[in-house]
Amino acid sequence: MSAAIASMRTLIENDRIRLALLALSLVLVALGPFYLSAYWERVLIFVFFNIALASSWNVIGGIAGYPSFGHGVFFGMGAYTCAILIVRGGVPFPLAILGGGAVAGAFALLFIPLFRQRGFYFALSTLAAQFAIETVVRTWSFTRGLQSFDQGWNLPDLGSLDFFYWLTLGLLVACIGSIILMLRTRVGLALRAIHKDEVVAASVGIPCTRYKAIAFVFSAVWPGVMGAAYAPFLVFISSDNVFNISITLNMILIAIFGGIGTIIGPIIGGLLLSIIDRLSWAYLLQYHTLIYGLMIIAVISFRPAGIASWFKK
Amino acid sequence: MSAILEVTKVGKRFGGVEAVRDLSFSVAQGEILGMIGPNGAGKTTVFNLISGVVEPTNGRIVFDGKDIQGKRPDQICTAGIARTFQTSSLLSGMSARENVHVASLFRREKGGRTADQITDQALALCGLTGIAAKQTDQLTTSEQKRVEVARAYATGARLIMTDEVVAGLNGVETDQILDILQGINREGITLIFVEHDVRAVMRVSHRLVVLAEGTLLAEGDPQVVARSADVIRVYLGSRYADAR
Amino acid sequence: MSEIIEIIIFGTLRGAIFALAAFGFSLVLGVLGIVNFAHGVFVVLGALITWSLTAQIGINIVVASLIAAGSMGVLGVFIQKVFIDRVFKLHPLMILVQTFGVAVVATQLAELAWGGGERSLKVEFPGPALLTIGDIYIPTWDIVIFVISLIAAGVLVMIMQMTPLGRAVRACRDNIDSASLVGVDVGRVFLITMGICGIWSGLAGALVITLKPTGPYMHFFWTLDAFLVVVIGGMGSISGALIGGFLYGIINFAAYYYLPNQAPAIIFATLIALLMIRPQGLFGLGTTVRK
Amino acid sequence: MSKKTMAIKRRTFLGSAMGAASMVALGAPAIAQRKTVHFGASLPLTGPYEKVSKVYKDAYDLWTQTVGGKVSVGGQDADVKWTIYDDENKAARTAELTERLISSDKVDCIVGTYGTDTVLAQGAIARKYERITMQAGAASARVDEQIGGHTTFTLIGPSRNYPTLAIDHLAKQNPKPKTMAIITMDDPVYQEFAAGAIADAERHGIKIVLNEVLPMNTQDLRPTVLKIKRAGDVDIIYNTGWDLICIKLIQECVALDVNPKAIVGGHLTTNPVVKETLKGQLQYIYGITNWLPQMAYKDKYYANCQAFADKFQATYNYAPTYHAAMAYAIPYIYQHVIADGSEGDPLDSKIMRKRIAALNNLESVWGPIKFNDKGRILTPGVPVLQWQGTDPKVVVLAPDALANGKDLYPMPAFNKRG
Repeated sequence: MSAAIASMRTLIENDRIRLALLALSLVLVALGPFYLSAYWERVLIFVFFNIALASSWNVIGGIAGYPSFGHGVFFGMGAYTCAILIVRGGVPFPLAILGGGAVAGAFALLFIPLFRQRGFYFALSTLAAQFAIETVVRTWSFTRGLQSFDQGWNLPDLGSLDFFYWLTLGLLVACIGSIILMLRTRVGLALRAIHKDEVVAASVGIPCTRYKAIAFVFSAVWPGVMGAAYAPFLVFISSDNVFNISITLNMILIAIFGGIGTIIGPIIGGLLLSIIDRLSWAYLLQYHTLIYGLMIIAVISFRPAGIASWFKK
Repeated sequence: MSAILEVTKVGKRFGGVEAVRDLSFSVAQGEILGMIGPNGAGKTTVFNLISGVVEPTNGRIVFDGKDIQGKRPDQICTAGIARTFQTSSLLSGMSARENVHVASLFRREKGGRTADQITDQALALCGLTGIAAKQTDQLTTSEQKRVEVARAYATGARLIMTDEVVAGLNGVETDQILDILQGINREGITLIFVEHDVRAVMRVSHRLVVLAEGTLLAEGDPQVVARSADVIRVYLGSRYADAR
Repeated sequence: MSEIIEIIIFGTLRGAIFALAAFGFSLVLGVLGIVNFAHGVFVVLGALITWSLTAQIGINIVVASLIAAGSMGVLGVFIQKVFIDRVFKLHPLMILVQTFGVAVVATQLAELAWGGGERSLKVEFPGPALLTIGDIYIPTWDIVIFVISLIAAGVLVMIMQMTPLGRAVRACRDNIDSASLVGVDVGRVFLITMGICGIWSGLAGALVITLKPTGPYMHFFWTLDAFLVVVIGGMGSISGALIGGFLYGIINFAAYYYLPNQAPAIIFATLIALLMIRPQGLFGLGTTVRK
Repeated sequence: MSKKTMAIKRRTFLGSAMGAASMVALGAPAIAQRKTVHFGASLPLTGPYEKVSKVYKDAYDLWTQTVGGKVSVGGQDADVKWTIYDDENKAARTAELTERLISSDKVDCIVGTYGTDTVLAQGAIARKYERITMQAGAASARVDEQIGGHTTFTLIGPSRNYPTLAIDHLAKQNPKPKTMAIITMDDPVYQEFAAGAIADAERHGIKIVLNEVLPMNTQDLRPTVLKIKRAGDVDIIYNTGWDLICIKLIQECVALDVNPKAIVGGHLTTNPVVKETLKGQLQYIYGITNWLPQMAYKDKYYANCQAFADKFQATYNYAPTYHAAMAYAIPYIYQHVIADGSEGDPLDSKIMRKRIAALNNLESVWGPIKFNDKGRILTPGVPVLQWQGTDPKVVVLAPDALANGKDLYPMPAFNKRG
């Protein structure tokens, strides 16, 4: 087993092979609608959403070291923005997607004062912010729905399953691509420095607040965009299903499960959790949530660096 | 020579404890100022105050004619003050080169050079070119200290403050790092040099400042200051001072 | 005017139980420097065990409450020893996610044992059901619970002040490094702290189930409530948590009285504001330890 | 009709596939070759709705047992097969599972899930495939507007109509109630319920002194009851919320000695947990219910509702709530419409849709089945009941046809009872 992993590791470490593998798997995935059943297509779309969300969270939570527990709020905001723009404003879908990202990014700016907190306090402040914002969205007549009692929005059918498959895959690739590009600029080094030691980072001239803000807005815009794509995909959205705290927790769990602070981590985590979720656990019936909890505990207690660390030295 | 840094009546209180009290001193352009004092004298706090890590409770700090008290550490760094840390502050998970590169990347005035060129020059200056690719946890103490100096240098600072940069080094290593510092000073960069090792201080300092209990005890020519009774009392106890 | 007085009285009565549930949270945050997402599990399981012992086996409620509280103490020690101890030096995020996992598992086990629904326990208390002060009616049972909470707080303060054990815990709270330098067994103090946390939170649960229906899924509310109390009152201090509990009780009651539908927004916005303005809490100890 | 919590909802995983051994999809369309009728559903089997989901699942199962595992499809006998997944009350998961039921499992008849969000999500998928679903869990008018009639048929009456009979009945009491306070949970179903109650009350000249809208995860009802107490004379307190809200409301009324002439506990007072918790305090409390074993409905297999209830009790060892009768009725209706093969494949969605829409008071233990053009069942008023006696028992008060007792009105003060 370990020999197999070792040989796999050497394979993966060769850059050219790595690129070829990546391109091949991307083509295979992109051709999915031609050989997948509708069910598996839908499953994969959810996997794309999950990976994109976890990757975005990873920028602020994993790379900059600020564990946001309120990140689901940007997803919800993107979904609501898209729904409101389309239903109330008749805005075309592509613009609504941009709108979702823009609104989420703008709201992220409001979170900047919270960066005075660290660790637990930052986590719980952002969690509190999520609950507070969710309550406002839920109760404000402009956002809660078209009619006075409505709690949520219905969108028109905007495309087939295949359309959403390619749309989310495209957004996912764009999301991860933009993260890789961003991390190759000095932003990446700044965030890593901030994560390791903020005092030192500041002392070598990094304006920490500005870079944390950049990272946070960046990691909020993508969930906003994904939320905006999610709304017409699900057709009916409500605060219960797009502002749910489980969305935030999923981002975190997937990132940790795969390997926090790495690019590949959320991808591995998203795929692996979905596979475990849908295949093996189908046989565990009512104990699946229990097993799920046990697995979280096990990974954190024994492999805090995540599954990705198995493939490293 | 004109003063590049002037500290005037600066105080800092932590809760009920007065770590620094009414401290005034100045540093001339181009000099190496030695700063000594027993444990708890407030040397590191002075560094933290100047570099903006903590904000003074009262007083003024003027660098290059501009008030810098209350400014953020990154603003002060950009203004031209860099420092090293007492305990190794290298960013783990990064190579030696990356640690230096962070500083050159965020340097405002690059003088027409690229960040890579600045990094390479700083590494060369500190004799680190050969080990630039090493991870920080694989470096020896001496190498770690030099990376810290190289990083401070790479920020383009006109004033570098080193905090116990020779602590824990053997004689050869100490000489090496003192040579590097003197080389940096010859480029016109002012240094504040905090050290426990009095011999090292005496060797490089142009002028000496002695702190005790958060306040200024003595100031002046190293040879003179070191013989002052007050300083000896603080360092060695009153018995030695009286005996002289 | 009497409206405000009533809100203050009922808010304070509710606050006592919030405080009781938060003492342990406050201690753990002060001593170990961690936020335990599974904290509410102590309260909920304490409540359900008390219910089982009383309603199903027929044990006297006082004894049942003590057994429940004690078993939560054991659970606290267990969680510390087996889980938290492994990771607590890592990033706070890991503790949050790990204890979240513990909460999921505990809730699932509780649902297997008690089902997903709510249980409650009615206590027949001799004497009048209501006390009257002017035109204000106060349920006698609420006052009993208020007094028990105060006694529980008092006992905890005495343990902290008078016993060597309490002194060791306080030493760790004030400065872990110096405590270990003077020979305090820090690992043991952590275990004891989690044990105390479990006992007092479990006792809170035993009281809660006599006030309102309680189900396994409610643990998360109790964790959040405890955090709010500690943010208001300041961590690490028992008296701070007590006053924090009263204030939170009043804020909570007033929010649900005046603007019920916006209450969560008001409460959480207050929390954020407090964290920004006075992170050490209104009555916190001088220092704040941040991980 | 759902209670919802803010409790962290756990991630969902595939639930149980129940029923017979797995079936290989049959390629040929000919009716004569159909050996199995495959029913598919998702339910929130784990999480806060676990209990009510169990009732649904048991009721589906009871139907299967009742028909002996076989139904007639266009005159041919076919085995009944069920696939039920756990959607944990999550819209996204429900959508995914519905896609699976339709495209992979190839079910013939889709049975609705429970809860407005999930029913809407399921409807969106079914609509895409031009399939129909029949559901018993979402009383909100939003379902009718979006997917009613063409995609979804709903067996539960609109929540708007829940309070009508109860308020008509209370308005006739002596002394006549003049004021009412309403507790509304902030969700479309309960808002519609409350709007109905307000309109009905105003029709009778009853003044609404307070309409308190509460967040779905409200933990403490004392602030609300204190507000009712301070609102002055309140003759009726009307709870539109679920069983737990009813319990807390009554506990707080006892605690603060709030004594209106009547308290209406809502549509779930007959859930066993209410009586288990409140015991004697439940005496004099009014309730409404969509279904009772006392009702005089029948179907092919059960001569009356009591017989159905007895069979359910005997099989699963607990008394059925209205959910049981409603859930049982869903496969029963499908069974009725697929029996006839005269117009082609009776399992074709178009044929099923046409036949279900055309049902004209089909007899069932859930009552006569007839849908309006939005796919919503047409129901008579929701019966009114009161808990009476020191070991409280349900007494039906309205409509007259079902009544088996008289009101105890006004309610005596809580602290003046023995």
